[in-house]
Amino acid sequence: MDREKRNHFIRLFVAIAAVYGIVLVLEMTLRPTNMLFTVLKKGAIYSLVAVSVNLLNGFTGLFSLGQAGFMLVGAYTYAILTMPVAVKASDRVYRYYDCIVGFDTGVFVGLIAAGLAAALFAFLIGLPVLRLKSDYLAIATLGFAEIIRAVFQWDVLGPLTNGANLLREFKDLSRITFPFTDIPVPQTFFVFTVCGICILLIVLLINSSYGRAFKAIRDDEVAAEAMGINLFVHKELSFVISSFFAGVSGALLAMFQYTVQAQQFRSMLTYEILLIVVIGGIGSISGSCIASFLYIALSEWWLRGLDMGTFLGIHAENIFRSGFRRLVFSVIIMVIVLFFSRGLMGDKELSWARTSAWLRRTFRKREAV
Amino acid sequence: MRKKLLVLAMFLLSCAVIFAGGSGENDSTVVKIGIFEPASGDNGAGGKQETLGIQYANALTPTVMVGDTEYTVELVIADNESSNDRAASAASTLINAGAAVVLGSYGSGVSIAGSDTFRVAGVPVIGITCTNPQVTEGNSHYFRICYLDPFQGTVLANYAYNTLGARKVYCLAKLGDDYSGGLVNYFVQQFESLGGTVVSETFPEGNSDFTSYIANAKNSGCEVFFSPVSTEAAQLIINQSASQGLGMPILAGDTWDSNVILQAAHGKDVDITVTTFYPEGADPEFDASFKEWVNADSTRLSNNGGDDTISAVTAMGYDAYYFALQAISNAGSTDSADIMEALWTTEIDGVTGHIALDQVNGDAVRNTVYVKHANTETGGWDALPAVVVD
Amino acid sequence: MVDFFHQNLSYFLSGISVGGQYALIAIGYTMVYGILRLINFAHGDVFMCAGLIMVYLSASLPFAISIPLVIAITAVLGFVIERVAYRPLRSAPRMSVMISAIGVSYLLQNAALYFTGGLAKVYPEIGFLSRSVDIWGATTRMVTIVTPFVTVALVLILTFLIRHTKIGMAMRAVSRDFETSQLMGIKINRVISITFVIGSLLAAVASLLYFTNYASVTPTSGSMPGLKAFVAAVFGGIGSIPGAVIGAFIIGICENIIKGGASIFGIPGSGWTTFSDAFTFAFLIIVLIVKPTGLFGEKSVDKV
Amino acid sequence: MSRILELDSVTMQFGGVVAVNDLSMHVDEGEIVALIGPNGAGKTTAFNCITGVYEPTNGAILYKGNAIIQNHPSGKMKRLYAGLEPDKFSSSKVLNPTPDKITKLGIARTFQNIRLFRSMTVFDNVLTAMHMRMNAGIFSDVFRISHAEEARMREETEVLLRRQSLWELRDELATSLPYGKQRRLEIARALATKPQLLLLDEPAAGMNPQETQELASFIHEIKDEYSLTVLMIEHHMDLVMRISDRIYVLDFGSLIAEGTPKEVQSDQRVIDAYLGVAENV
Repeated sequence: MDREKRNHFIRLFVAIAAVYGIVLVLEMTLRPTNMLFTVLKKGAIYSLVAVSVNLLNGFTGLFSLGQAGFMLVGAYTYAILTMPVAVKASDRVYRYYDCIVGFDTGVFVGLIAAGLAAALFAFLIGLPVLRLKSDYLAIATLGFAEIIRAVFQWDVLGPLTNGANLLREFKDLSRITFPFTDIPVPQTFFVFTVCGICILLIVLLINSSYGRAFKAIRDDEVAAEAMGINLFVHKELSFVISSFFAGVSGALLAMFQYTVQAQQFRSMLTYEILLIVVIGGIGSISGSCIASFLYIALSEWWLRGLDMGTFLGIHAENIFRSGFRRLVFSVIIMVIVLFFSRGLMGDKELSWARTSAWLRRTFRKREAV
Repeated sequence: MRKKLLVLAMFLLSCAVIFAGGSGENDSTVVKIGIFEPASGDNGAGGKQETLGIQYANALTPTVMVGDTEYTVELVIADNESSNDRAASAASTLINAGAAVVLGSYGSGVSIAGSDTFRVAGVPVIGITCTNPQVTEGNSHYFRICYLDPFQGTVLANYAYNTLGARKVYCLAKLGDDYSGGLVNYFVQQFESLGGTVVSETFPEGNSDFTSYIANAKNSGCEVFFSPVSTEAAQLIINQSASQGLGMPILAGDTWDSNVILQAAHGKDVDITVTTFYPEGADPEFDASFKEWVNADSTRLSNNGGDDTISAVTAMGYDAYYFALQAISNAGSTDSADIMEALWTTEIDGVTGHIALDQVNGDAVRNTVYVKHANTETGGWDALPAVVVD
Repeated sequence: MVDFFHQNLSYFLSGISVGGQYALIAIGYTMVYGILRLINFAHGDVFMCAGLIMVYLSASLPFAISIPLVIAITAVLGFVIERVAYRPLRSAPRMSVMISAIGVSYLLQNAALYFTGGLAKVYPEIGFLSRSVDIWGATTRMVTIVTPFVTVALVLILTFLIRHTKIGMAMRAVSRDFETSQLMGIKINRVISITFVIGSLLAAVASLLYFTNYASVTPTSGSMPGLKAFVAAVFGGIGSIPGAVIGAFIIGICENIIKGGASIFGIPGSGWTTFSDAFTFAFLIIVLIVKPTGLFGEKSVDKV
Repeated sequence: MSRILELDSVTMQFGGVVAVNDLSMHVDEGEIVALIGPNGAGKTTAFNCITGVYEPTNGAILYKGNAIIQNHPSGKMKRLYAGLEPDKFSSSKVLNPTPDKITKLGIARTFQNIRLFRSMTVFDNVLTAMHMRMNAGIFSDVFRISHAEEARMREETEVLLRRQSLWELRDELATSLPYGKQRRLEIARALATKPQLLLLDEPAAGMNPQETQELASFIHEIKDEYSLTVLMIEHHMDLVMRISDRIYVLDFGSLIAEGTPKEVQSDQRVIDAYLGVAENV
């Protein structure tokens, strides 16, 4: 039993180390403008937010549609905090940066502050909202996300949020260096590290006693309550923690895009993430990760040709014109939703045993044929 | 079983795409020019017209001499969907496709949003009609061949105050849109310094009910309605102000110089004046041959908004293409860094006038703003005297 | 008071008119939710599609043919969506169905994006409705005046149908208790299909009124009205038709009053209009917290 | 013997339906008390009032002499059922704790229609019920600082499962167990919260005579082993008569009889109202 467990951990560790190794090697060898890195970076960021949604929707059974709002809070907090004082103070025409925050922080402080700010918002929003049930909770959180967006676009807060305009020149991915040096941190590796740590924390949480309490609430609220689990406290915990990581991923998204604007965090973003979670399988962490990489790769990379006239070597400008990619993409999504309604992974996790069993089965079948 | 099929399909697709993408890239006598323009969303109409200008120029001059070698110019188009959050990924698509220099974009917001992606990759970009100062300010890779909003805003404010005689103006911008927000801002600065007052409002994304804004303008006793917004919103504003009897002139910037506006205003009781980069008729030769080219193909015609009116952005796109070619041949290389270097000193005489860049931010030195008035009977533009500022 | 009303008449007029249009959309949401407990996210996009279909049809057909045709096609669209995207998931968890609804919404928007080439389409002018009229000093379109009457008339007809016909009875039974009514021999699938058809019919009528007023159709035209109508449905107590209608009118009017805030109340600042959408949600959240079942919703007790 | 639970004029009203009407009863420490009555008599509603699932319209519930649920006779609905002695509720405070707080006091329950955690194994079902008494915050739990606490909980779960002879089934999905085992697991899960008062809602429902037999001795065993007091709702008359010390009979929400099994059996009202009805069904 114990040996099996230890082997399992060793395998897991090796697999994860291998992934990071490959990322590092790719980053050293390939051109940095390669589309692969865009996909990897954005995929990792989406993995984090998908896993945080999964914690809430999949493991605690709270149907929340507010993730975009918390990402926004995180992104803005990060951008405002890490924007160099010189930029904030610069005398630019047309209301760019007369920022009232008179200091700037490093990347890590910024990331953590982003998470904390989102968590604080979640805490306050959770107080009234988490007493609502299923659909009503979904609508109320969706509404709060929209309200957050409006508040951040509000003119009066302009000195803090730059009104509804873009924020830029904060410490984005191209500006991070190793502490005390000028050596830039490999971008993809950095994103992978931050997301990896965050996801690891979520996994630890899910497998802890609190995680079991969350699952109990998902399975049966009445029974959970009768077993002494305080519904409100645990729901609020899950909500706040999930939002913390949504905030961090929002900050990472801002770093990745170089610029950030409240407009982007519409409910469509939440839907997108929810789709990823469902495609990966509700209640499966590895499913969410795999699905977000696939999702990003498909929408940003593999299907791009559909928009640009040539796809898989076929050239047809009249069919493959702007918008076709998204049409095909949404058809793929519908097919997955309808025919694979349990997602890629169901509620199972990717594991060595399962993969090898799957491979064995596949090969045996092939041999038989 | 289903799942296996799915996994297999994904795998095949990914392989196919990766290999397809990898082949045919390294043709040594091809130089790629990226087109970073919206083909959908708010600014889709304008982006398509700008792209048409570039494509037309490319059809006329598909090659460029670099040193002694003749290179074929290949256009790579990525749709930034008029959306700031899609801009970065459209930009990386262009970079990944190997564009040596990029043209675009229509709309300042997407240009600013995509700018850093190009900066990191070291690819120079030539802004065609993005007028917000932020696009080029403080960087060395973004250039621009049009005038700027402080200039345009000042001209518009002077026009409203002096020519139209207005003392109170209603300004409407889109929330979070750098173009309209910026232009309104400069307009207000100048108008107030002239002694006028303004009522300024913004409308949120996805809004299509402008009746209340129009009522606000009427109720607050304004004399001019200034709304330099996207053509998408412009159609709605024209329509609703006609039916609500706005009763005051509408003033707008370069985005409104589009046949979309003409079509919306046709036969309606509205008074629209816009400033622009190029008036149709300024270069009859260009006009005639472009019209012929557009009419030859139904897709082009529909991309131009269904008729052969020439928008200023088309002419600007046309000039931008030649400006880029000039820079490439000046650089004597197809390398992005060399082109970036050469751009600072590139000059051409285009259909929209002489184009040379200042040495501060890489903005065009322009001193002429053309003014047009929509003729609601004929559905065309009437040129008003151009404003030249020294 | 009269003076105040007179001065700001145009805000109220557009509020009432947009409220009526929201109401017609909201009915579709509320009926579907009442029966399937599904937030049909695609409903707003069905509304948008109706607008686009009208644009394309009216290009070649006279209004006398194209208008009924639009309504019919939209009804078919609603029927097909239910058949293809929701029925196979009848026994799946509710979240899957909701995701499917989001997927359909995404699909319709992207299809519209592809076929329109991403550009706004100009909605045809329907002679009588597009005419400008003067009412008590405020100039507006005929459609603004017509909308509330059309809405009320349709709601009355619908209420009659639900009260007094066999299918209406079946609908009420199904919304009360899904499983039991199935046992009682009600053909659930037929009832659901008819619900979707009715919802889409009303959405098509709403699109005629709405787009005549605002004149242009884009792929995302449906999402905001859809969301607002949905809020109206929740506000009125989801499942209740009069609730949805009253909620829609309240939201329509409030929204326009806020947009006119600076002028109506003399409060300066451009920040107001930023909140015209957010207000709708703030309003909704307050209602949800104070009275979670909305104005006319029925309270349900969890069985333990 | 001290009072462990006392219900004082508890009334529960849903709209116009009075599910429990002015119910007063008590349970002494160490007793096994049964609550019987025909279907819809309000027994489960009474349970839900005690465990805080419902907020009683009126009345008070005392645990070990302290009021845990108490409704002051004010407000629209409550005035109606203030009973004859509104002065009895002297305190102006309204106590209405959530079910988890009641469980923490030491009252655990099972459910009529078994409510196990569907997605969890047998082992995890019981382990989850230990969460309430866990002695660690979320940080030390997530970062595994408190792994000793986790180990203790696992150990206790093992003991409990072995005792219920469910240990062999520990890795099975809870809902895949046969019916009788599920009932047993539900009791084990309730015991994991370390209760002093155990409320059993129809523990023998759906069991055959032999299983019922086993259940009777099982209840006795756990009662002694964990020094419990048991209050149960049951329909199996022979089980009720055999193990309970006292019986309360409810009909249409009102108490119609109470006493030892013998007394109740011979009570004419019970025979009329309850047994008579039961036979007809």
